[in-house]
Amino acid sequence: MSEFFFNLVWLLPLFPLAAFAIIVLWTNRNRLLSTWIAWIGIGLAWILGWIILFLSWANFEELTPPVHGHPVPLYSIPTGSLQLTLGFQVDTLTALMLLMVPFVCLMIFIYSKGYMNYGTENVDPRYSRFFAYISLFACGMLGLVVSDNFVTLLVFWEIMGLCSYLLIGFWFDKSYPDPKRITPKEAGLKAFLTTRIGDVIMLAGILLLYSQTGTLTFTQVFSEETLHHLATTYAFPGMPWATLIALLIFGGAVGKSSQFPLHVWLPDAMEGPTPVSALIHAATMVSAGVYLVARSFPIFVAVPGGLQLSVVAFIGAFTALFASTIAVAQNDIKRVLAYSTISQLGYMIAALGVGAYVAAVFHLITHAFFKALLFMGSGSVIHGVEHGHHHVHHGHSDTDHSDGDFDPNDMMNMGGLLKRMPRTGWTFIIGALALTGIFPWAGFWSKDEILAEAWHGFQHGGEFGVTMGWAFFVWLFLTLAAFLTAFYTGRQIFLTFAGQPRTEAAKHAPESVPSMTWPLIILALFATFLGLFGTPWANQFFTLIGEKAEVVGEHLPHGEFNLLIAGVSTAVALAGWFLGWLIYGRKPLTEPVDPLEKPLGPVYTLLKNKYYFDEIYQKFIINPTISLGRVCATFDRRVVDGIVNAVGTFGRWLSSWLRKAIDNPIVDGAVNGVGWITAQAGEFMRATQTGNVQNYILVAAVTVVLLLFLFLIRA
Amino acid sequence: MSIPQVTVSHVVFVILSAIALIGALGVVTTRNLFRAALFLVLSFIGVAGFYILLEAEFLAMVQILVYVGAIAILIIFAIMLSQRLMAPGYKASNEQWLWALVAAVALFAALAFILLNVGWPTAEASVPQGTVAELGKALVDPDQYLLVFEVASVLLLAALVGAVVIARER
Amino acid sequence: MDFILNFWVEFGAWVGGLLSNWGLPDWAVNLIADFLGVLILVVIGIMAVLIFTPMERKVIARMQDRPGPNRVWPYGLLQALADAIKMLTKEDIIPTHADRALHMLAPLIVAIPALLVYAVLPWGPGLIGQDLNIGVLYIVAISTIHVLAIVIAGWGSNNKYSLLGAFRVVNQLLAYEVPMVLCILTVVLFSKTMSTQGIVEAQTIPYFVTMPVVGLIFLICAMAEANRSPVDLIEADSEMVAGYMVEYSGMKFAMFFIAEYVTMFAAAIVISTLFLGGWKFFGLEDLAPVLTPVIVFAKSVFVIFCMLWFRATFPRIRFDQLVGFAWKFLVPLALVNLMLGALVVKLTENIWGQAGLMLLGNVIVIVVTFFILNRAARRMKEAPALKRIVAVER
Amino acid sequence: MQVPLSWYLIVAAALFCIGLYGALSRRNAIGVLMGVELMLNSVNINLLAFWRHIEVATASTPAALSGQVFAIIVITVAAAEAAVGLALIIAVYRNRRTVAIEDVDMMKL
Repeated sequence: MSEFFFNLVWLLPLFPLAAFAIIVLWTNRNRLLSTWIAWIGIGLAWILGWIILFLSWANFEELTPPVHGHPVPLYSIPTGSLQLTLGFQVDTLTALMLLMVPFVCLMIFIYSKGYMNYGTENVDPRYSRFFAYISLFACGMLGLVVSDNFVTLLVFWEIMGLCSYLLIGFWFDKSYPDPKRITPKEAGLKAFLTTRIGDVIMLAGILLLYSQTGTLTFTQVFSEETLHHLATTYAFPGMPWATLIALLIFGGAVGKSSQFPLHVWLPDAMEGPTPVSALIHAATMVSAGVYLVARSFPIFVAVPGGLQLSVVAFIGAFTALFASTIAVAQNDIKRVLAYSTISQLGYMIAALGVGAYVAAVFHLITHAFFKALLFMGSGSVIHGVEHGHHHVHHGHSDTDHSDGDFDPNDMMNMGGLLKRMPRTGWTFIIGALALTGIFPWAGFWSKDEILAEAWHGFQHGGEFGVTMGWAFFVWLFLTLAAFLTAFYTGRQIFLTFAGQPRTEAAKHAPESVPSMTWPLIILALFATFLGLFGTPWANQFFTLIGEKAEVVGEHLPHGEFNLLIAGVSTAVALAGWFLGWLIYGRKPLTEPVDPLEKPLGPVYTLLKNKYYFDEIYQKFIINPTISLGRVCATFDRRVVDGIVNAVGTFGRWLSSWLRKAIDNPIVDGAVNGVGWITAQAGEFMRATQTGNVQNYILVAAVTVVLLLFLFLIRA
Repeated sequence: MSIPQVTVSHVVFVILSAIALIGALGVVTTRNLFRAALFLVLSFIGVAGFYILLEAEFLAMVQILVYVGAIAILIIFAIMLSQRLMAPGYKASNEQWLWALVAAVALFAALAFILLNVGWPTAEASVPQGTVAELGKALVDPDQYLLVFEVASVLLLAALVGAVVIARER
Repeated sequence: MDFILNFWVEFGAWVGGLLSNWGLPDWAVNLIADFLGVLILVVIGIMAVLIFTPMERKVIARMQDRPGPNRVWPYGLLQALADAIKMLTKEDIIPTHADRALHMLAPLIVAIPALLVYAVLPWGPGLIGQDLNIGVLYIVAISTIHVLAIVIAGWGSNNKYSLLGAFRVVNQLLAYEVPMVLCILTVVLFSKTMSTQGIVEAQTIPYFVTMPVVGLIFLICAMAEANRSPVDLIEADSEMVAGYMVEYSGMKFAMFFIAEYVTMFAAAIVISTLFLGGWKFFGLEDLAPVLTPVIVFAKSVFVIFCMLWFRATFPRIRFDQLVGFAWKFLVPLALVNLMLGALVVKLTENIWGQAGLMLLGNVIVIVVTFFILNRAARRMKEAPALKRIVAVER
Repeated sequence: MQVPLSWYLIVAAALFCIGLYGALSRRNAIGVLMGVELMLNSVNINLLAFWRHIEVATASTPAALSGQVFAIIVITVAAAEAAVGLALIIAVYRNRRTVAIEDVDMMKL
């Protein structure tokens, strides 16, 4: 039974892929049909995925990663003396991802129908293509989670990168009045290139891994002896292979999960359609980095107390805090969420850094649900405001998304939307509660578990030799981040939904269509109750991936409930909410200007400009690169071309001399002579051209006979 | 070479070869093309007899079916279509027939010389039973002759289409 | 008892024993035995004429509501003898400008294949001229020589009707051989052997029951091969005064005449062997092996009766339609059945399962065929008459 | 007692030479075709003779059938060749009212 379904796991990425192919090749014209095909594709994947989830839940003992799992090998490529076997596998980590990925995808697919204005007069002109792209993306994500080796993982990883590029730049023809604002085209390019940096580093890591272990299949790589070998052989003094490879692979995660310093692409990725932001840049793709680290966790902990864990922990914690500070000063509703996504990912990374493997995955799942909810809610809000805008200004007739200087994403243009769009509003608020970790919403449990782990590490040294200092530092940063998270979330809520509408558009914003609101409601349910599966007392997640997991000999830690930490984090969160209310909620602001601007002053501008990271990169990385390229170009034009041309001229001169001296008299003479002889011979021979086939055959036969006789005489 | 002691098969062989060769000679010598075709049939039947003597009954039947039943009939058909050419005083063979004769005889001499001077093995091994079934299996067995079989089918199809296209009235 | 049970085998053994008791050497015994066998078979073939000419004339006459031959004693049963005498006494003409040799040769050749076929027709278990492992193929191969003979006849007697007849032979008989072979292939698919005995033994259910379409196609083709009316366009008296037989008279004509009936009888036996279960008849063959030849004979008489029935019922078809019928209708149908058979054989090994599936498939085929034919007919009705003819000829 | 292989080969050779002569000396295209058919037949005899006397005797597999299969292929090719050849002849006859080969010499300049 379970065997049967496990062996079908390769179907998971195949369903959306088929949908993609069908839509692109045939049904591109028919919008409704394309929609349904995409839905069916992901729906089948969802059903199969959850069947696999429950089956593997039923017998998780023999399916716990890293070294267990049900392999479904496909084929193997001979590489020199080794066989590079590729295939899929089912283990509980995969199963957990399958709890999240296909379901959220399905929700977002359904949502997209409304968001892309299906059936209205301003339906998106590239509607079908959008569904094709997201189907391909779903294929990538599912393939990533079910692949059993680094190669297929990388392949699907890159497929997702491609889809992200295509989807961010989906409205590639869009342009804004102010030149400084980034257009979707540029955003897509930026995202692609930035993640590419991480991918290259990761590829290097994978190649090193292959060269060291001779295999890339998870179960083999994470086996005792391989890890031991990696931990005890040294790349160069003081740096075991394990550490080096772990760091390189982490580079990939940094790129994909947009951790500091490669975080710059994610906020700009918000230029894409909101379902994409929800799907790729909140729920699934960005969490792929975390999944990667979780998946290759054994390598990270192969060397106890190694450099790599500290790096992971530091980057995670720092990103969490850093991003949340930026989020405070953003006015674009989606950018706020983007930065909060970055910081939440920071949470997960930091959790992995302190060895809280289970907590990280737990938070990954819950976060996927409520962040997708939040993004789709914001999308619904934007949608409503846009419609209101059209309604006010030029009726419903306008179809292009770039109209003048009015920005439907700007929270300053909103306000009082809770009355206008209640379903969206309430679900958004639920998501916000989950995000800020208010009891008993999902976020509370996962975030609290992370904090508890960190604290636990601070008190009696973390597992895998995470030093107390690091652990405390991590805990501190994360707690601060929690505070800020609550603050900017509250700010967002109050700015968007509370008070009075600040613009005509907001006044006339309609509630979105059911196909958009129903997914919100369903996700809200999950955001509320999912956490109950991970309560410290009955932690299904720990049962699934923690209990039986033996990472280099030792069991994974199980952070027990810590009332103090829970209290602290809850208090901090409530404080954040309160502050948000104090500033934005108490007296609803009337003119679109942030009250924080005056008191904070330069700090505010610093935050508003994201610490000038883009500018810094522009100045210190991109411009130098370009100028270096210019220098190379000049060198090329001057020196290299000069040499080439010199050679060329010499060759021309030589050849002309040769022609005069040798070619004309001798060679041509010979050629002509041959031609003349041939002509004469032809004149002579044509007598034999009787055109009568039988003569020819006769000649052939006679020849054969003669040759035969010759042969006989010889022998 | 030593003449082996005579058995029925030897007698049959001699008779068959007589039939085949007489038929062949008739084919190339008769002026009347229609009769030549009939001689051809005779020769074919003789060859089929050889096949039976060689314990390849299936091929013998195919020989009769294809050559006698199809090819010979086709030839006769063609002869009937172009019958005017057998007006009296029509020369059957062209100017080079003498050369052709010389070449053919010389070739035969050479071949016969070679064949008689090679020590051929004489097989006493008996053909396994159920060769026909084996043959049928082998022809559609991917490991054996499936490809050949398919190629032959494609060839036949192409020939069919080609023949129709060429011979069709325009 | 044993003697009764496998009577014919015992009988053969007894004859052999008798001969060898006379002190003949083995080879002589075999020779005589074989000779006797051949003789019996040939005589059976020839006797067919004596039996079936009166039968044909009587049956046709009854169907056309007239008495038919009733003078020659009794009920005109000996009509055949009278005919024979009449023919023997006729003058034997060889037209001038005819190719004498060929003209003489044709009647000799024409009878040979018809008689050769009898060598592989089973009359009962172990009761067969020669149980070739390629019996069916042998039948097909031999019957092609028939065509040759007729062509010779048509060409040899220098006459334009004869020549037309010869043309038609090539056209028609070659056309009808294709679906015939396809049908045989279908049968062989199920019986897994080409030996006639094997096919009979493989038929627990007569194949005509399991695959009626194939049986009918084969029947039609057999009638065309034996050029029986309505598909006797080779010698359509009304169009070309007996075609290739125009110039023949007397004994030579008699040869053709005999050959036709021998062929018909052979065809009937072949049909009863391939499709009606040969010498099997609901276990009767096990009770009384003596009767197996009778069973075969009865079945073939039935088949011949059906042929006569056809003849009395249907009018002659126009020639182009006849050939078109073979190429455009019978061949595709037979092909479909062949595919069907292959599918069924692959699907199940169980005989009854195969039978059921094949029957089902045949029913489906019949239904679909009728549907298609209806549409074609409607289209033709709508098309103007001239176009119709063109369409048929194309 | 088998008929020795060489007998078959010699008869085949004779058949081949006769066919060759026919193909070379006939004026009528159909006659040429018949000669070719004769040659093909002789080839088949060789194939089967070798199959019977050598392949069957010295075969590793229980059923050694290359000879027969090859012969079948030759027969197939012969049939195809006859069909196309006769079609050509008929086409030529229709266009030029002749089937004499030496009249069909458009190749000659």
